[in-house]
Amino acid sequence: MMDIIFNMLMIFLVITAFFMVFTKDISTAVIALPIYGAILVVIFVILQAPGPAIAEAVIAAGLTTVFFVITINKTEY
Amino acid sequence: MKLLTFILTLALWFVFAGRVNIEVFLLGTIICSIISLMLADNGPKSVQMRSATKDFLLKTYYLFLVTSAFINDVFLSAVRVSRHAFEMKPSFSPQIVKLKTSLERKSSTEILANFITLPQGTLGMDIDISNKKYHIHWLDVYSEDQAEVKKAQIRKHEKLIAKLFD
Amino acid sequence: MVYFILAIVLFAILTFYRVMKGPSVPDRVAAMNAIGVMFLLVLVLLSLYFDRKVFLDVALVYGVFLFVNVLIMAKYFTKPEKGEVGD
Amino acid sequence: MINILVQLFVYVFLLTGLYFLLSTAVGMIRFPDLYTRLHAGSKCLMAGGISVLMGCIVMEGIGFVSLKIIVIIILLLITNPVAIHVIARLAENYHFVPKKIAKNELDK
Repeated sequence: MMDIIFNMLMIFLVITAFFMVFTKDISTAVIALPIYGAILVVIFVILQAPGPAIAEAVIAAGLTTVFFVITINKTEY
Repeated sequence: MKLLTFILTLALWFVFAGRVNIEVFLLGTIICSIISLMLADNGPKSVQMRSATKDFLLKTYYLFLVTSAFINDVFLSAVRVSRHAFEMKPSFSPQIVKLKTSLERKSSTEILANFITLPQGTLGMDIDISNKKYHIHWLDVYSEDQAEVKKAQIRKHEKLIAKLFD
Repeated sequence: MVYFILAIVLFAILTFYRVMKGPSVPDRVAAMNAIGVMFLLVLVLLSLYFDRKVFLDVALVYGVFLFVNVLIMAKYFTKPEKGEVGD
Repeated sequence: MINILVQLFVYVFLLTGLYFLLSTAVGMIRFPDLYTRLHAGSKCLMAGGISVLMGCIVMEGIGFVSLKIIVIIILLLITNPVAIHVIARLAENYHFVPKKIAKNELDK
């Protein structure tokens, strides 16, 4: 039963990644980035790895998005 | 005031650690004493604490009453919104209303904004802190009398908060 | 318990439609907040399913950083006027 | 006997939580306006989250795990209204006018 959840999360991950690449607006792509991080956190938890999960939650879902948003605001978009 | 902050942060430290040991207690004492010494200077401005123990017990009773009313109203309003979600044609009549409060402190007006956003089909749009006015987006107001009834519900929460924080 | 986790993941995929087709930026930010809270609930349920206490810390850290994300996005996604650089 | 009763309480809490989360997802798709979507995103989401976490507390019993879940509930109750309010403030920068307003009192 856990395999079905795992495969569904993998499909969701691929959908999010392709949506981030092929969209037109930059701000939309940045908004989709924390969702990508959240799916990776759940996948790491299912694979029984708490250390990479905390690192992923802090770095990819937290700090990288903040830096991207501030950088986009500094330039013209 | 400093002692209360110290006890609260030490309890939070024990919850985060997940077990009770001598080592956890020693490390927690050092860190929580530093935090309480730094933060306790700004504390009495935001929350006014009087030293009488009877008043303290009364305030904890009001705190329990406020949180219970909060959770109850969240469920009641969630049922009302979710009924709109499953209709065949969603039918609202939204409206924007101005409301003026009589609370004095800055922190208590912000807590009332939390109370407006979650319960009973309302959503706070904008606060004017200097004039103490809210712009509120109501979900379903069909007539003028219904708006008065719903304003009376907000007044009830306002009295509770005024007893707690003013 | 596994069926509940499956259902919450399905609801998250349904909410992702609003991120793909939101007309404006605040719609997308609101949908992102909803998806984040749903994955936080999934993390708590998984922690009880595997019976390991370490995974609750992951849920708590993720909740704090989700709030920081929404605050930063709401502060810096303003349209700059002509001749005015934000911040 | 008590075991069966606890199990039944857990299922009741989790099923009500699933109902509110489903109404969140449907409301996010079907509602026509930004502010009504924010209604779906604040109230139904908070009710669903609180009931799912209460089911977790009833299932786990008294201990450090349930204390941590109580800390998560308090964090959600404080941070989610602030987030929704901040998003409603963000919509003013885009000069966003609500679509179906019966009688607008801002003009007075």
